[in-house]
Amino acid sequence: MAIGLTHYLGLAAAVFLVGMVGFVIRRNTIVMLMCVELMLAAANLTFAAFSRELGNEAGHVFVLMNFAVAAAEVAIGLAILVEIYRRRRSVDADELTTLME
Amino acid sequence: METFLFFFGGAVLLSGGIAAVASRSAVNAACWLVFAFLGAAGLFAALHAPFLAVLQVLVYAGAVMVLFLFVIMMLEGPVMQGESRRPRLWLPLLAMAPAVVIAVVASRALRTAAPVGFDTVLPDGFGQPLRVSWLLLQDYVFAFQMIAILLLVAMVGALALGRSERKRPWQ
Amino acid sequence: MVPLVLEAFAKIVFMFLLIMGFVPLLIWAERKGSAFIQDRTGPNRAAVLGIRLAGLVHPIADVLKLVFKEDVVPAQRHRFLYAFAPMLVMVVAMSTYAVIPFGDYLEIGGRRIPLVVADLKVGMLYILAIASLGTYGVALGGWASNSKYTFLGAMRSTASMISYEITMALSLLGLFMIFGTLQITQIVAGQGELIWGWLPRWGIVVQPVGFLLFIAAVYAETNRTPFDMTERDSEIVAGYHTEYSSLKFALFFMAEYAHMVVAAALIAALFFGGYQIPWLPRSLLEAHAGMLLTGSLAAGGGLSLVVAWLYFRRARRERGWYNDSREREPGFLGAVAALVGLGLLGSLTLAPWSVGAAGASIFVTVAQTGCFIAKVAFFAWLFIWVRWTVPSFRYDQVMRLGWQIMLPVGLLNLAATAVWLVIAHR
Amino acid sequence: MPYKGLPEVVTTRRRSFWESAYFVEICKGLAVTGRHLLRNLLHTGEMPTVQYPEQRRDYGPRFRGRHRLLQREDGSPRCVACMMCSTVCPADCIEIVAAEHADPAIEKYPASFTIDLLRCVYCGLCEEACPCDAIRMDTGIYEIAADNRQAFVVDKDFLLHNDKDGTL
Repeated sequence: MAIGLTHYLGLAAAVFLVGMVGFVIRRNTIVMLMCVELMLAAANLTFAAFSRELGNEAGHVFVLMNFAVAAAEVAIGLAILVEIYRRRRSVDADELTTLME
Repeated sequence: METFLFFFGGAVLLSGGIAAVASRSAVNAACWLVFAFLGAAGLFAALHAPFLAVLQVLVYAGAVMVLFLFVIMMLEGPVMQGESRRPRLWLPLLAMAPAVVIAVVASRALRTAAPVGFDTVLPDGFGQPLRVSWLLLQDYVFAFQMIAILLLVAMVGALALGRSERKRPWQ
Repeated sequence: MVPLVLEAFAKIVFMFLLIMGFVPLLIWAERKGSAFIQDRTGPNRAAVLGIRLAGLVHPIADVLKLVFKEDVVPAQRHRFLYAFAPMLVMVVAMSTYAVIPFGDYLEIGGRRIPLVVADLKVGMLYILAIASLGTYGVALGGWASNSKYTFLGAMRSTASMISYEITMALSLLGLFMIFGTLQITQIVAGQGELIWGWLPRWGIVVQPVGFLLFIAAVYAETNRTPFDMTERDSEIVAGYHTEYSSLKFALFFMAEYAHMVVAAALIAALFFGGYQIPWLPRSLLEAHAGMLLTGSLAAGGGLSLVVAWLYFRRARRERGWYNDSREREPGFLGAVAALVGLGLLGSLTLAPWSVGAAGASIFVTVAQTGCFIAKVAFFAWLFIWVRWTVPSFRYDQVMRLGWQIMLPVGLLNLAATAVWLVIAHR
Repeated sequence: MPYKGLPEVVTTRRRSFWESAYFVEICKGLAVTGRHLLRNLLHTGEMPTVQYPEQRRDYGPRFRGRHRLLQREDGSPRCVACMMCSTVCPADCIEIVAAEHADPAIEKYPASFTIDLLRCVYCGLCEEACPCDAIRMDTGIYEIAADNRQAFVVDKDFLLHNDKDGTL
């Protein structure tokens, strides 16, 4: 069985979906951040798959950019979470609703 | 070999992702996500991107998830506990809508475009660090610089956020 | 295909045996060496039929003890991760070995076998990636035990890992720039050259600052003194493996030493020329294989006979010291040394000065692998030596050293290397 | 900050650059330990460690080991059950039951004389208190072992013939 671009795109879509569902249903903000990582991984997969299809490494460069963006996002996101936890003693998304009121 | 890597890595990535989303405790979720990212590294290897595969392990599994684990442990402590309440169950239904759309599109795409393997003949050394770095430092050097600035800003921001007002005892 | 698989299998088995053979030796060296450094005698009791081998029998006794010990587990543990963590530590410690070459190549029957398990083009990054996974076993094991001490060990381990991995990568980047490749085999091959005709182009010669940074980072990654804050007895009992006992503890314990062997092999391969024998390149070794083989056989045989004579003298001197089976030991060792010496000298009759091409290749491989093992042994010993010399850092000192000193120095070193390369290649 | 009125006694010398660079100092330390290692490797016999069960340290004649009761010429204990030792004993480990002696020249004799070796602190006060030099701690036995606590309570017969090794 030959594995082509379509398979990779389908897999990436599934992974993205898993990440999205997780982001929506989970309450723990840290886990929600992890789900964002999962979605980014799915995006990376499509980049690499297209790169393979086109025979051009530009996609790899974008994946590298994505790595850096993900790292920066995690660093900032987790720093914010730690700060929130220090003040509120909780990282539950349902309890962080001050802006709603 | 590539077929095997696709199925193996795909299974690992998908199952790891699902397990990460479904697991109750955050540490479990982090562990499953590491597992998933190792699968993603396998997929990159299957896509002739060894540089990306190694960097995936190095950056995601090695640095990002360690950071996650560190913060989870710091916040939740050594006590095992899941989320206090059950996840919001009506939301998956909402999430199903895009799922259905994606599934329909994917199935249509799978049916119309007969799945053939990649037929591009790859140049020698495709995806090796040498070629990627030429591209990165010549064609995309502006983006490269931007990324550097982004990382610098992120570092400064994280430091500013992480600074505590309390004095450390040894200071 | 089949010979390829066999080759790979043989190389993997060789590497595995090499590490697993080093582990008990290192445990012995740690105990005996620390004793000698502190003017003590060290282990000398465990004996098999009176043969003690200066305490080398003790690791066997230790293993037996650990195998038969009760496996005490904390009740409120995370069941899977608690059992999984020791395995993970061991796996990570062993898998770095795949990319470290232990010899150049072996030529048998027209087949050229590269003496490395997996010659990855991204070998250096692979090392960094595997090293970055190393923290999981420690962190998860400490967390899963659900105890304050193990938890503190786990937190310290993750913190130090995050801090020192950057330094490790930076220190290796300089090397990577100079040799222009990420492939470990090519880096090692590049270190066989000579600068100005007499100075080996070893990593430590071209990257002295990188070497210092790397060795410090590696000590931090293997949790050895002076960076042993994950398992410091005086603060957090035994750190991350406080709650482990019997074979799981043994796995952690062995993994620490396996990690040391790997780190020593990395230092040897990246900064000390790996399997390269200084001033004796492959061509020279191959050309004079017969002569060198004869010479080394004769020297080895003579040396063994001298050792045998020393042992026999000691056996006579020590008669009546113990009045039990231990008195056989010097005599036994002397007999073994004498047999080895006679065997080596006897093999001279087989005309080793006229080895064929295959024989020369094998001789070169044995010599280079032996050189590599000797370097690994020295750096593994250096770990032990440093541990019993240097007091360990406080936690905040470790963090400050990592972020405020080693990171800037690493960046400066990188910039300096880049500038130097540009100037040198103009 | 030093306290007011007190001179500052702790002065920290400024470290030179090479000292704070640490690596040179580590090498010096390695030289020190390496010297010890080499010396001990080359002269194994000069190690101060006592190989205990085979070699034994020589103790002085005043070393206080396990107790013994001295005998008269006829083999009976010299003890006259005056209770001095059990009175003076800080650990209260000596228990004597006195009985009338058949010989009118001797007032009493110990019908039973037990010492709880686990409670004894080997202070030697009983030796000094004894008016007739009946108890001594000069056996030199200090390795006392048994597998139950009761065995450590030794009686008169044991103490009169206390020349065995450590096992009780």
